[in-house]
Amino acid sequence: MAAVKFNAERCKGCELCVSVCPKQIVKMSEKFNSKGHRFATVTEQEKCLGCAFCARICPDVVIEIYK
Amino acid sequence: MAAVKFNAERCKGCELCVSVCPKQIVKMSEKFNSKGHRFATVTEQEKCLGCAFCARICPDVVIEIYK
Amino acid sequence: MAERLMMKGNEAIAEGAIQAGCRFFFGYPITPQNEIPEYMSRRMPEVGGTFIQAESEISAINMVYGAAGAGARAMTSSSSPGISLKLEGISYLAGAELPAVIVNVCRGGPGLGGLTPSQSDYFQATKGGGHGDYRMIVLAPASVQEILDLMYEAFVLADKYRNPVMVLADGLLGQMMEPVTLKEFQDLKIPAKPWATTGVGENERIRVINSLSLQGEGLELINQRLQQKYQTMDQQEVRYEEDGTAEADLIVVAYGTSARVAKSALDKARLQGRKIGLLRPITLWPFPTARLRELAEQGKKFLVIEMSAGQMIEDVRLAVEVTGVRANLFAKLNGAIPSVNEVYQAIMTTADKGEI
Amino acid sequence: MAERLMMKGNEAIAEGAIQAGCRFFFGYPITPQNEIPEYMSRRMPEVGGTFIQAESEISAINMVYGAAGAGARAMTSSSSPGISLKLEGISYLAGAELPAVIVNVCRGGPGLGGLTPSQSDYFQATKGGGHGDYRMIVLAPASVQEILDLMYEAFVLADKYRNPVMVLADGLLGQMMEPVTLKEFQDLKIPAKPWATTGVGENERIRVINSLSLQGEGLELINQRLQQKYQTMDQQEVRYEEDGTAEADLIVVAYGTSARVAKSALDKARLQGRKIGLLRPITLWPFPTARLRELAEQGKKFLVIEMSAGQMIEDVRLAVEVTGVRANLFAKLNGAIPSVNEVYQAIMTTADKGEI
Amino acid sequence: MSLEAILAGFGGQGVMLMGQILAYAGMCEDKHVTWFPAYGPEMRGGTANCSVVISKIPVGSPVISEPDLLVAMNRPSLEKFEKTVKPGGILCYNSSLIEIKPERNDLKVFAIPANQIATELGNSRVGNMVVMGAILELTQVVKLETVLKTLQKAFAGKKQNLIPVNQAALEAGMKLVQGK
Amino acid sequence: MSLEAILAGFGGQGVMLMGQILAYAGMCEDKHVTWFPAYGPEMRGGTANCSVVISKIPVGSPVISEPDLLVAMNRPSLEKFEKTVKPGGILCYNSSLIEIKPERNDLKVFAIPANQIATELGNSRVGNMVVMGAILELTQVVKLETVLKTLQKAFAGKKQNLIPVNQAALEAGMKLVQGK
Amino acid sequence: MERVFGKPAGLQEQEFHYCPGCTHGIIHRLVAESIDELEVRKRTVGIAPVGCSVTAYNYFNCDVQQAAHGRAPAVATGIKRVLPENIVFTYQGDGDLASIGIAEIIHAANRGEKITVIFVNNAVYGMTGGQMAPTTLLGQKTTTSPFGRDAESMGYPIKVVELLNTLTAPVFLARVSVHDPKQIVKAKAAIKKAFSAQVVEKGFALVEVLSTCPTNWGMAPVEAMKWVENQMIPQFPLGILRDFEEVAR
Amino acid sequence: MERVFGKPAGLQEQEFHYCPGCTHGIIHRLVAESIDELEVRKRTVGIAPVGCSVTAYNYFNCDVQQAAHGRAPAVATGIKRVLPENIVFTYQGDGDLASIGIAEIIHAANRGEKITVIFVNNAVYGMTGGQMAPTTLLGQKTTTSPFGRDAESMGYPIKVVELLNTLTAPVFLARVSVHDPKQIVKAKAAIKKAFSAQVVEKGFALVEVLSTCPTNWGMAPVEAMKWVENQMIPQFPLGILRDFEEVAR
Ligand SMILES: Cc1ncc(C[n+]2csc(CCOP(=O)(O)OP(=O)(O)O)c2C)c(N)n1
Ligand SMILES: Cc1ncc(C[n+]2csc(CCOP(=O)(O)OP(=O)(O)O)c2C)c(N)n1
Ligand code: SF4
Ligand code: SF4
Ligand code: SF4
Ligand code: SF4
Repeated sequence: MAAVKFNAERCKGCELCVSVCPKQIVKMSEKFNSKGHRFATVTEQEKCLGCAFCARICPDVVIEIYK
Repeated sequence: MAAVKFNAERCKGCELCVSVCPKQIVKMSEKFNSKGHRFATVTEQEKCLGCAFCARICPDVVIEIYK
Repeated sequence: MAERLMMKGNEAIAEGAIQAGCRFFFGYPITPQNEIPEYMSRRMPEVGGTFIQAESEISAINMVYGAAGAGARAMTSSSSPGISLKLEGISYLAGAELPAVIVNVCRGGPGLGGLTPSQSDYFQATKGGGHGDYRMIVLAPASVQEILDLMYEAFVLADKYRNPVMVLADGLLGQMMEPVTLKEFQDLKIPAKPWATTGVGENERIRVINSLSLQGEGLELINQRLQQKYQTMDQQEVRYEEDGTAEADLIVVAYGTSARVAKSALDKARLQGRKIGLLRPITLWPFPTARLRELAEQGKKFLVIEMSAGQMIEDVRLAVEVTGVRANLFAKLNGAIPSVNEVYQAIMTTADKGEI
Repeated sequence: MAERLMMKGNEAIAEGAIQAGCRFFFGYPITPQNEIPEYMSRRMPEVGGTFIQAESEISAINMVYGAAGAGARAMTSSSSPGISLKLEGISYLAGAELPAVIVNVCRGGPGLGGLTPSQSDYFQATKGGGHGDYRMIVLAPASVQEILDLMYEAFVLADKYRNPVMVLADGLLGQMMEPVTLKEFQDLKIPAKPWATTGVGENERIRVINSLSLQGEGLELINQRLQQKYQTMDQQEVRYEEDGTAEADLIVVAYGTSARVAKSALDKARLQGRKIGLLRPITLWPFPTARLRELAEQGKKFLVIEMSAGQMIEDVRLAVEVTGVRANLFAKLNGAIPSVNEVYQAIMTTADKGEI
Repeated sequence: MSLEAILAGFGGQGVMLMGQILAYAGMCEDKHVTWFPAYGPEMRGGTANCSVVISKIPVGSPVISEPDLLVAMNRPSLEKFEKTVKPGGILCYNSSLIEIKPERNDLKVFAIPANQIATELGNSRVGNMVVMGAILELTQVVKLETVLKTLQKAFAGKKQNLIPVNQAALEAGMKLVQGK
Repeated sequence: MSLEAILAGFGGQGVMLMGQILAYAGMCEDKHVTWFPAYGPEMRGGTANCSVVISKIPVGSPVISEPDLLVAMNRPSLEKFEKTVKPGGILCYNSSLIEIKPERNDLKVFAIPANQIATELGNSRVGNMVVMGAILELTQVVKLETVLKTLQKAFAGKKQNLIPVNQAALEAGMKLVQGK
Repeated sequence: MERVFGKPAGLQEQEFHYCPGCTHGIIHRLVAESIDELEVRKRTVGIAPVGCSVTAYNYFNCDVQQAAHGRAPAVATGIKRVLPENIVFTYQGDGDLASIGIAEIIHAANRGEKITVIFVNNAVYGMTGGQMAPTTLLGQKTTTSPFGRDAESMGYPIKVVELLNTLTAPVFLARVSVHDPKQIVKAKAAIKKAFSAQVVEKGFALVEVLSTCPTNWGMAPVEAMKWVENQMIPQFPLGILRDFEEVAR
Repeated sequence: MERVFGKPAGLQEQEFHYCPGCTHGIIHRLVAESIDELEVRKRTVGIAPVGCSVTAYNYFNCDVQQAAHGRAPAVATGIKRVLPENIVFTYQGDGDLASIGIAEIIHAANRGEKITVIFVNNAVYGMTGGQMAPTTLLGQKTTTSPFGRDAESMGYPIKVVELLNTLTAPVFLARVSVHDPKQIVKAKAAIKKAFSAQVVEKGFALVEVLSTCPTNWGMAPVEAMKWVENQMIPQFPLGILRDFEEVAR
């Protein structure tokens, strides 16, 4: 059972994480962070495999994985 | 029948020509040219094959071959 | 009249060169002058010219050397750190007496410094940053239109004297946009260059482009000839702009960007009834020494405005101090552009107290 | 007393550096300073130091940057064209405030020039040939013994101010042999360098060697700090030698080789009853401006002897002209060393006519 | 009528283009104009701003310390430049992105929901033209027609099709502040 | 006794070493000395010369325009420097290589068959020491012993064995000019 | 639950200034992870280039020197010769390393300097606005090759790893990519190996990392990753060309 | 009898200033012969390097530019771009081309500049007095490697031709020697071919010529020739690595 945590303020909205999530549970929010970027979030935590694909490909160290 | 001509004033006495003459007819003179170098000369012209080994290896374009 | 259009200073540098018949550009990217190579890479093919992005500034200046030696109007451009790398090559151009144009869109230093506009390469440009006793004509435009015009001048002077010419701008002039009028694309009479190495062809004697002289005396003769040439330049090529110097009590001396700021500031000071004049050197070398001394002899005060720790001030002092007059300095260090207000304050203080 | 031996100036540069605790030499061959790297390549292994023949002057100065940033006493040496190539690196050293010693065994320019001794890199050394507002202390020895002594000084000053220091010699000083006395090989207390990048270890904060400042204000602050440092140097580090200046009517100003020639010449002039003094700047930057002005105020005449078209003359004029005194120049252009006779003539004429 | 304006936002919001069009229009009306850009340290998507001077006399310094007009398209820009505006000057800010309110009360302040209006007009990227419209209306520094002519030039060729929506944005912006 | 000498020849004739040994000996006798080399444009085997100053007072310029003594080991050197010698000065030339005669008659001229004597001594390379001997005898600028000590230093180690022949050359040179 | 993935200690808190989706950030993290895992952070000195990563000293959590454009390998040489016990690495872009700095990298590699070089190949000059790099692909449009790189006048993309592979001294030479998680894992392994070459005092190690520049390529980050896979890799084949362990065996 | 061998028209009357037995002279002659035989003297522009051959403009009987140390390929680029119809060649030593000038040669080669490069490898810096060159052999003593070149701190001799052979653009790359008459004939053929590459407008051509420096090697000229044969050739194998005609076939 795994958890993925996004630090919205660091996110730049590049959507790379979205593109690699095998479960397609990473989605972009409608809101903007203070830097003006739409940020990534995870929907349906429970589906997360903790594969860390999103975390590995995130260029901005936004994502933490817990197990 | 060939003839080899040395321009003594250009010669720097490196003796490379002497080292390559198949007929060993190229010799260093006892005299010095005005630059102070002992210069190469050919003894026994008649033996010259005109192979131009001496001329080819001479770094200072001292040697002319005639045929 | 040809149509007016808005141009960036950097684009004007590039287009101006093309208008002047430059068909060979060799450069390497560096902020704040990237629009120059970028413009050239688009424009040169249109006019049958050549653009090469060299592997380095050093390579670029040496490509210029080869092209100039082959008789072409050639140029390179860079910014401060890149110009430092070109100095050996510039010294070679001067030593071999090759005409070429080098543009320095100056930025803040030392070292990697910053991207903000600066005037701290004045010494490097005017006293010869490279080795040996050489001089370059150094042109310092203060507007986008003047950039366009001086680029043409630069190539003409380079050919006239067979000498490198530097155009010294800064990041502000390079980045700002102003309206300009392009002269019609006239084709120019580029002087014949019998000395150029284009292959001996039917000529008697081969031609050699060279700056080496292994016998000492030879080198002394070369340097005598060079020094005579530099004297001629000094006598014939001084350029400057004056504004209200005749009636002024205080003469502000500034070039390029700081002359623009100074202009706004002294207009303000004039509104306060002060008699302020502006002398803007357009050639930084040769320097308007004679004119400044003339003004000094009339007993005027002087204030130099520079975006550096104070470099041109030395040439102003060399011009005026023999007359017993001292020159004041308002120096804005690398990193920021002086505000109209601080320059205004400096002018008012000098005008009233006689010094800062 | 330690034994006396004959040494070439270039060898003294190398041995002097080793005596000063320099253990890292990075250089590239160029005449007339080749004995320096050659000596180092033999000597460094003996003292557990490192000698690297870099692939170029540029690489060498950047190796010096890395080594200095890592806390070592490091140096490079070259001659005029090679120094031009190092100017970007020197500007970086100044910007990053790294202590290092650069030796220029000056030769004739511009361009490839020639191998004869010269003093035409004075501007480059003192006004900052590289980009930006930086200064280096520039030491100008006039004998082989003084070379030995000043090399030690150079490293001490570099560390004291965290600033590059240049030793400016010429081919004559580099090639000539004179007797010298080596100080005993004392081990020296090289100051601690907490700023050096040696790995954070247990430190709280990481250390950064850097000359970049992307925010303008930041760069302005850096330049303010640098300018303050340069002022301190200017106040504290001026060095010069005087000979008979007190009673003299005419002061000859010359450094390095031309000071040697001047000395022979003025001895001759003194035999003719002329009152001649010699002021020999040992630091070319900071320049002995205050002392020269003092002498000028005493109404002395001045004659500058240079192996260049006239470069130091500007600093002399900046020093004396405010007092209404003018300075004369005897300039020997690149290519030859002035003969004692021609300098003697120049001295006599100036002494008698007041000008050349 | 002359003007010293600072237009600021983050990259991609089109503040630079806005400034260029304004200056260009000024030129077409035979005024002296300058445009000068400034970028933040970020590579891209960082803050960017430009200074535009439109004047009857030749322009000295193109760098503005006390603007008559400030356009702030994002929060950092507002925070950075608000204090610099001339007393009595104009401040337009993009209320779709900036949730805070300007602090100064000695300015003519206009909240312009640029992104929102743009999205309504069906092209999220024309927010800059909405603000531009407001500026024209508020300063009268150049005529709308001149700006439209300029757009023709700017969007000549492939971008032709973008002209109508930009024009709509301009007009929407003008309407928004009319009579205010 | 002080001296300004120019020693000239082509590379390989050992004029540089000759000069260094002379200067070194001068130092050992607590004189002020300088040695300064000059090379022709040729890579090697070209002309080379050095100036040596030995003096009681500190030496100003190490470069000599009017030598008291000229040693010319080959013809180009004689032709180049003969005119520079101080009137009344000394000129030693290597008569084994130089077939022409010096032109000046205001000098003390000595023809020294250096190569010939050297070859006789069984080492063609000690011609320089033959001339050196002559100089010592003619100028008395430094003592023979001092020079011999210097040779000990110069040839310490591997070259030890060369000392006797060099000494012989020195003495031969001295003898040659004795009482002349 | 415990954290199994997150910011390595080798990185400072500071957020990157890189553009959205720029893979400089990924490469930074891989370097930092390697430094952590080899436990050498305290004795590591990095060299920042001139390029978008010029401010790497704000990100790497170790001592850093900022070097002149292209000269990082010379600076690294100076540092390593003074501090042979330290781990010294340079982080350089393709303009920095393959254009202005090609002499410095070749000679540092040829001397076998015991340093690690992270070579970020993104086929353009990023910082200065997307000009042509020596690694720009044929036909690729950049701000200084507006009509596409043309072999006739601009030459061909330079294969740095293959070039260096003609030298004797280097002990580790590899080319990797970070365009997807699988490749990122491989890239990490290569980078770690390149650092370990110093830990075991082997010699010169270089890893070329294919990287994106969405901004100057004018692509969305995801699209840029595809471009690396489909356009760059065919031109710059991935793989380990030299490996000191292979040699050892 | 008619003259069958002597000074080519491509050489001026001026005698060389090179040391006795220095093979620079042979190479000069081969270049001049090639220029004669291809009948291109009138449209040839040579570039003299900084090195012993700095005064090549006193010897070659064609227009010549003297270039800054190492920059001859950049200068050649400038000339050739202005004068595409001309034959442009550089003549460079190993210090000039392989040390300070390695960036310029690599990038000129990579751009495929249509120039001919004569690269004289004599394993030392001649003009400056025999310092170590990038091509100095391991163990070879020079004035800056007094104890012999030591791979650990000075690296290995660089094989320039092999290095350039990793690039796409060059059309002719060869290494030859002039240590005996047979080799001289082969060297001549290669040099002539390298010039002909320009005549037929192919592209970048370089010939590395193994050469002697008797003076700085401290050897008699004849001995030096043997040293080339026995010491240098094993390290720098002779041969034609790339040939546009081969490719053509
Ligand atoms: C001597 C010098 N030349 C040029 C520059 C300008 N410059 C800054 S970064 C850069 C190139 C950056 O490209 P790259 O190395 O590929 O790194 P990237 O930005 O793509 O990561 C250049 C040319 C400089 N700062 N100094
Ligand atoms: C910028 C610069 N650096 C160094 C030198 C000094 N220098 C002259 S020739 C030379 C090297 C010559 O060696 P090489 O290229 O091998 O040619 P060779 O003399 O052996 O024929 C050097 C370093 C110089 N003139 N300019
Ligand atoms: S990869 Fe990172 S930066 Fe990009 S959207 Fe996902 S979380 Fe944000
Ligand atoms: S041509 Fe041949 S045979 Fe005749 S001399 Fe020369 S080498 Fe000897
Ligand atoms: S410009 Fe390119 S390389 Fe630089 S940060 Fe942005 S995306 Fe990355
Ligand atoms: S030094 Fe060497 S390379 Fe130079 S000319 Fe003499 S032998 Fe030839």
